[in-house]
Amino acid sequence: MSVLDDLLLFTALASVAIIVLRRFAFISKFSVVVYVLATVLLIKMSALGYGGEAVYSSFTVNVLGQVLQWRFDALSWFFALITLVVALFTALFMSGAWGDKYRKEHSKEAYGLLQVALILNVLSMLVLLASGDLLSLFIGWELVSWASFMMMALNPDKVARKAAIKYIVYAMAGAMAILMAIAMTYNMTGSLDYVQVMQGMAQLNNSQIAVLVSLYAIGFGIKMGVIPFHLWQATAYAETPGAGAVFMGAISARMGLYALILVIVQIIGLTRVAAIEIPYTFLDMQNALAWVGALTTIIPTYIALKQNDARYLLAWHGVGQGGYMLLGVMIADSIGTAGGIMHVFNYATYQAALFMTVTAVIYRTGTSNFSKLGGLVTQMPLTFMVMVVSIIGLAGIPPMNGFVSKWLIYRALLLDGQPLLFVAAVIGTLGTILSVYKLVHNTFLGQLRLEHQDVREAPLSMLIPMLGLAIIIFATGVMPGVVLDWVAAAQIAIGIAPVEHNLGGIELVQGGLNMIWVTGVMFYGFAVGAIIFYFLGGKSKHIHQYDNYAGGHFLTSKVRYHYSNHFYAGLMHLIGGWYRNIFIKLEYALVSLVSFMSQLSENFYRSSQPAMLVAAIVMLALWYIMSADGSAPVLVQGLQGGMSK
Amino acid sequence: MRPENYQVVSLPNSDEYELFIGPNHPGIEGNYAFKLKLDGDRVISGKADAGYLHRGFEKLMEGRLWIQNLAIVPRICVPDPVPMEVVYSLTVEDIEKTEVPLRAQWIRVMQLELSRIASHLFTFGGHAATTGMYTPSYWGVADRDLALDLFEELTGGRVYHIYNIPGGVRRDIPNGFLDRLSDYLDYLQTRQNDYDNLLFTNQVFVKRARDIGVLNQEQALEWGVTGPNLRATGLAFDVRRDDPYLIYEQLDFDIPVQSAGDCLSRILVRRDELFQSVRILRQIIKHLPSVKGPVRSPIPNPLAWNVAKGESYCRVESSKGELAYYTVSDGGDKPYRVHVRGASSMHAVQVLENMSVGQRIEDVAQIMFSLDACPPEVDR
Amino acid sequence: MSKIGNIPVNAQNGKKRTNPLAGVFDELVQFCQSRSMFMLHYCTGCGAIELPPAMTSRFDMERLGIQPMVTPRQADILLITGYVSVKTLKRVILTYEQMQSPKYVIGICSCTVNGGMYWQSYATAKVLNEYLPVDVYIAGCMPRPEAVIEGLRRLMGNIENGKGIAWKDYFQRYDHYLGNQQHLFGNDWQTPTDIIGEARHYGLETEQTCGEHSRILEQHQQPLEPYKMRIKL
Amino acid sequence: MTSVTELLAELLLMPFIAFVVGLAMVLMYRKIAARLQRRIGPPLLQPIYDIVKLYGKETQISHGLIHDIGLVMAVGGYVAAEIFLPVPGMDGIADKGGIITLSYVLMVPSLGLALGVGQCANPNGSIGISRALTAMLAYDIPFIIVVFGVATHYQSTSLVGMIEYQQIHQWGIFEMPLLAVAGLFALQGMMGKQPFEIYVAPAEIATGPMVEMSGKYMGGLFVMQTFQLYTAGVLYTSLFLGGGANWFEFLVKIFIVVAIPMSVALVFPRYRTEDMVRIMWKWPVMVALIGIAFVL
Amino acid sequence: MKCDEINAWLDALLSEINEIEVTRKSERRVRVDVPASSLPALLELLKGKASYVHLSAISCVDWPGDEEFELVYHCWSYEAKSLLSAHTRIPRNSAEEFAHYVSVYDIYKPAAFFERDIYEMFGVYFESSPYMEKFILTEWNGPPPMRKDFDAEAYVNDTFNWADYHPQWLQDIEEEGGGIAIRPEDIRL
Repeated sequence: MSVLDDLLLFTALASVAIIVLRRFAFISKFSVVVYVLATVLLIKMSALGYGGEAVYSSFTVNVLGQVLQWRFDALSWFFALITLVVALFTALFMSGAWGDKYRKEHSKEAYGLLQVALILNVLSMLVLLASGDLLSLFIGWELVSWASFMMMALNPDKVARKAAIKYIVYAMAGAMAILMAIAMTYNMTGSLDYVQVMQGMAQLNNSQIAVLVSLYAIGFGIKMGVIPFHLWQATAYAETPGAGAVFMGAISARMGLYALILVIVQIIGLTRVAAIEIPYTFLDMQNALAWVGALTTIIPTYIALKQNDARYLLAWHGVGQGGYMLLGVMIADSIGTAGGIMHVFNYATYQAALFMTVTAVIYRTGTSNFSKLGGLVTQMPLTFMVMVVSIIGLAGIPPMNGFVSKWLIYRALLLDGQPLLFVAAVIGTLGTILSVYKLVHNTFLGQLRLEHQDVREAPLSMLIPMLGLAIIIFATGVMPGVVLDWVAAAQIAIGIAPVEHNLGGIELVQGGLNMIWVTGVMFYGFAVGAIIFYFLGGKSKHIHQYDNYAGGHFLTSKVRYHYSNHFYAGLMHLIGGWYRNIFIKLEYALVSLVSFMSQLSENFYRSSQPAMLVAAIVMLALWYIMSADGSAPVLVQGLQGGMSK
Repeated sequence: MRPENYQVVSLPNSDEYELFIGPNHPGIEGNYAFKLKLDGDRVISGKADAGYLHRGFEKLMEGRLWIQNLAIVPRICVPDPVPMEVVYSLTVEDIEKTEVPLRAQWIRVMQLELSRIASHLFTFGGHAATTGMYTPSYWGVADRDLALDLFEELTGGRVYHIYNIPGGVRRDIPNGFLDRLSDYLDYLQTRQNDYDNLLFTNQVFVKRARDIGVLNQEQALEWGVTGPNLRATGLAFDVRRDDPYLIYEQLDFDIPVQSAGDCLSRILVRRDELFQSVRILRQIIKHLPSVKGPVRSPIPNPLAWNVAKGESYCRVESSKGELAYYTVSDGGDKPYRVHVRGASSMHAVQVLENMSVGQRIEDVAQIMFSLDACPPEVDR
Repeated sequence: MSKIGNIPVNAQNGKKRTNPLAGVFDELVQFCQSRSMFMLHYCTGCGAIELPPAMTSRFDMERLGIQPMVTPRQADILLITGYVSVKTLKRVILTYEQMQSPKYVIGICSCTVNGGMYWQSYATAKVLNEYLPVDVYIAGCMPRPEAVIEGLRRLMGNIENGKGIAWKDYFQRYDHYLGNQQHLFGNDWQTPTDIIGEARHYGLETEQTCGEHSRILEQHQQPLEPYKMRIKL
Repeated sequence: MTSVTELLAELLLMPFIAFVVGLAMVLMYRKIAARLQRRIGPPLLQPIYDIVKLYGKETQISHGLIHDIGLVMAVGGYVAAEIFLPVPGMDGIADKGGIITLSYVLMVPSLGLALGVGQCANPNGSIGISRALTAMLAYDIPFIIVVFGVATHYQSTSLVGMIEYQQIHQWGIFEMPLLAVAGLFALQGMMGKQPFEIYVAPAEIATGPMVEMSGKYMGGLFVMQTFQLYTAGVLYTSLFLGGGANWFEFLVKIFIVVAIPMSVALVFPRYRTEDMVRIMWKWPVMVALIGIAFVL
Repeated sequence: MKCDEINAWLDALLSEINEIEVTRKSERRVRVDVPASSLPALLELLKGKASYVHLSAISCVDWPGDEEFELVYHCWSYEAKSLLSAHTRIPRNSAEEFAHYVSVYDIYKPAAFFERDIYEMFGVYFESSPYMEKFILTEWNGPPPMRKDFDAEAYVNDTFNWADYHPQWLQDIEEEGGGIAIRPEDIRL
């Protein structure tokens, strides 16, 4: 038995145990123990993170002459580490006061189901990450989809249910695309095993690769929520019950990125992807994917800017940050890929922390609506601190970890000579800064509402995971080398030159980055600032918020003296007109098309002579395919090519 | 006022918030307040809050002699005090049926126009400063100061002159005054180009001011808008020409009109008016030496002067708009009642409240300054 | 010891400096305070019309380091330019209390001295230094820009010589000022600024800070306590 | 490799020089304004009087800890940023960060100030910050394109490397005139002068972020302003004017660079927010993109 | 339309209303005395039919001897270029209970400002006027100050203290050689 067997078996058994024991009060402590043990098991494989050999499971299944197998390589290990750490923090977060309140507000059963959904999600993600061939990948994929669906469907709210249904429809469509792609891959290369497929890919022509890449990209991209498949994600994640949102928001969608890296970068290879020219454009397929990534950073980020609810704002950011990862990976050099992969880790830490802070605010005040919050900093200072640390990370400002991964991506774009992508990435970052300030201002700063005067700090059970994550965000920001080690190992695993790094960042002849120095100097600066502030000036007195400049008027509690709605009104006068909901319209069009088609087919079967009509249509189709010459659409060519093998 | 209670009332759940422009705010003209309710940067409603400058002038005047009141009337509108003196004198003369000597009338018109120039120069600077350009206000105030020097020479006071009295003006103009006035006008005309380049044709300023705070002619008439603000909507109405007083009928001047009714047209109307005033003053410089005679008709002992019983409503065109006094005398040594219809009493309150709805916070101050409201006229 | 009105003001109160260098430092700060005065942009009355000329190109107050500031927090000088109506006086007091010490009040125009020509007006307050400690009065109706600048120079001289300490009087004899304010505005008068708390915080409290009038204040309402940043799980 | 003592000296000296030069720049701005407005202007030591006065205030208000920390971050962020900016004879740690790091470190003061102002519970301040961040969005896009072009041209993100290159070859302004023009636009926005001054806008929002700043808080902002002017000048000089071989040349260059936006500022009103963003995204971005096309 | 035509027409119009007394003071000034009951109808006609679209002012005069308030509506016609002052008298109540009259806000929008002013200063309540609340005198608790029976001087002497005319600072100035040249008590009229 390998360690991987232990891990998977342990998680599976733990899932069964949690399902059985879900109604007991000790379930929350129990689940924490489970994740701790699972993490320990994972750490036993930590050699993977430093360039160790892949760990194979001893358990295999034979299907259709294919051996289904499971294995962990450096990339899987990296993702699994993030998954388990986030799950651990989530379990810790929901084990205490939050869980009690959730039990009270809903039911013991509901809380138990949340725990079940969490462990099932973890299990299915581990299975997915451990997949050793395309079929097991697909199995893992389906498991993840349904586990996520379960998590989302736990919220009985109408909006949440609708979002969950929407998600599963999207996920099924994506699964179909993946299944089709896997079938075609099998057809073309005769195997499902990664190594064999990789070899088989070399013999395929460009159009076949193009079809495969498109299908895989669509299938995995739907899970990641890349443009134009981004519509399901934000609502679904935002409406997931508090702690669930922490987990889902932080890591769930990244499974799509994992599969994408695995299939497109590792198996197909970006050089092949880059060789495919897209007709009528200047782009090749790799560039096109990079642009998809860039647009995914911009559009959801600016949608986030318009949100008036903290959870939605964060969830939209989750979509947007996925774009950076895709962009980084698609730059295809060692720095860019490192940035993309590292961003997964960084993102998971601060997104989890942010969702936790927002959940803590909801726990204390009962709302995450910006119009009903404000001024909570005096009441919840530690939560505020965690949020500030995390938003600095999210905005990619030194010295937090988000800066490092974004720096790597920028640097790669610079070296690659991609001005437009660079600008797109910067636009995304600036949009992020704007919206995170809106988040922190409207929740914690400004005027404290009267009904929140007695709000207390979040309970300890919620604070500990939040503070733990904040420490991780800062520590990996100062010493990005820790994470870069793992990233480099993952890069080797997917066949890309590892990034050359040291503890403080990377060394480059044309200007590197050393976060230890940067942080040191920044803290030196803050120290100077503090000396100037505290020793050169006199003492100051804290005053009440009504003792405030109001043009000479007296402020009273009747006056709402807090700017929160339409926070970037000036900007919105310019770009407000650009929010045309074009994707939502597209989605509607698609929905109505599908319902029209189904109506049509329904009528068709009710018509008088269905058999004759079927025959006629088949004849027509056959005639069309026979008469098709070289100018037939790419898809048909690809199919033909696949069939001729 | 104690802020009634700091603890009790819960905040409404709406997104609207309040912002206070004034009284201690650079976006307000004088000691006045404008309370805004906003959603984002859009004004939901505006509420004027006056009374900070209330001194009870009308009550004060009932307690003082007819002649004493001359000392306090100019204080009702600080930037443009001369029309106040003139219109008060006009009402008293109207009640008493006093003839004003022709020369005094010419001198009065000279003062009125010079005061108009000073007031407009002041307004340009204020308007430009609300859009962030401070240089015109420095220039404008400095150029206005030269006009104040002329006033000082003429009357002895820089700001408050108390030069007009019922029956004429206090004394004749000093020697060489007209030459210095002429020099000043020359100087102003050399500055015209500078002001045009800096302010009136400055593309950024035009962009800021055009189509902001539009007041069309129907609205303007409905809300009782007068003066340059009315002329900016396209109606060529001027009390000086349509209800002439003093010797305006003998003067040749145009009434500048703009049609758009926005902030830009209002400031352009004032700019044109300023140079029309220069034109009027040039005519006065030409004609005044030929008008001989006394500058005041004799009035009885001012400390025991019982003005005849009667009432009078007189109007003049001040730089802000139509300024009127309604004076009632019961035949005593003090006015029985004086009602001041401040030129900006409409502009600063109802018109502003109506115009600000739907505007953006960026433009509120500009609209206020473009209306050239003078708060003490509202408060009195 | 210096005198404001007939009331002695103890200049030493509130200073607990023993370091000999502190003396030099204090003089430097006093010099800079006299050379850099930010005046509040608040036109309380008609005298404000002579401030633009004094500030702008012709008389150019910036030569003396005086420049206008927008909010009371930023400003050092409160220019009361003329009569203060009761409505304005409340705002003036609010604004004065929101300014940060050392702060100076200059009463411009005769109306601030004794009501001026509005002596019989029911709406204006007559003697400004009953309600606020006034550093310098500039009489005249209205004083010319030269006079305003001369008054400001006088204030500069006072500050440089350490005589510009009227603001301490407000803390030290708050009860007196509060009493006059209550006489005019009624007993339920209260501003959001907690003057007594500030006097204690900065060590400026004397036995005259609290008294019968401040007890009336407390009867009506407790002063506004700031929200403490607290970690209460 | 700088020795430890040298580095320590630089850590102290670079912010100090920045402060002193910045003070002179503030004075220059006020003098230029005075001359344009036909007056004399403040005495020579006025900026230092102001700052000493503000720090010498005996009472000052704070709206809470974040208000204080915001100011510490605002000043401290700039102090740190100065050490990333190479000046003649002193490189600080410019080789450890480069221009991308610098431009992100420069966001720290804005963020700190934003947090501090946020706690003041004053909508004027919040509106100001929302406008300031929008302004940042507006001018950073042309600025970042310029940075991209410059970095591509010099094949380096290190400011030290760029300056060396320019001193050996030719000034960047001659090699990349279009980028230099776009950079000047961005500089105007970065310095927050008219016509891109909407976030202060005294007549609308009572100086926005500064609304509740008193005493040493305001003093901190004055200090920050000196750093801001200095940083803008030095950054532009390093990118386009070849830094400085010696201090005299360097100072002349940065003062000239800073004087241009200052003079422009005094004859324009401020744009509204959306006009500002529009104009920033239109002309400088277009010019910069054409400039990049030449560079690539 | 010519001014003369309007004037002629106006005369015809005015002759239709009962109990009205028209005085032509000059070419451009018309005084009309009208009973309180007919005033709104008169203004309606003036605005609707005779082009008097501009309400210049509403003045109120207190006649305590007659126990009456006199309200004067000054209307201006841009076309006829004449100003018509409509005088009317309404009964005067004590300061505690307001005198009542109807608002002409629905005819002339500017009336709102003047009516509010009269409401504050004289205590005349205008029915259906939109802003019958304190505006200028929000901090004033006394009787309507413009009434003749409110003695401002007595109120001032009761409420305010007067400054000492020879205070310490003046003595300081005198020590420096300055001071007041003519003392207030030395001034004779």
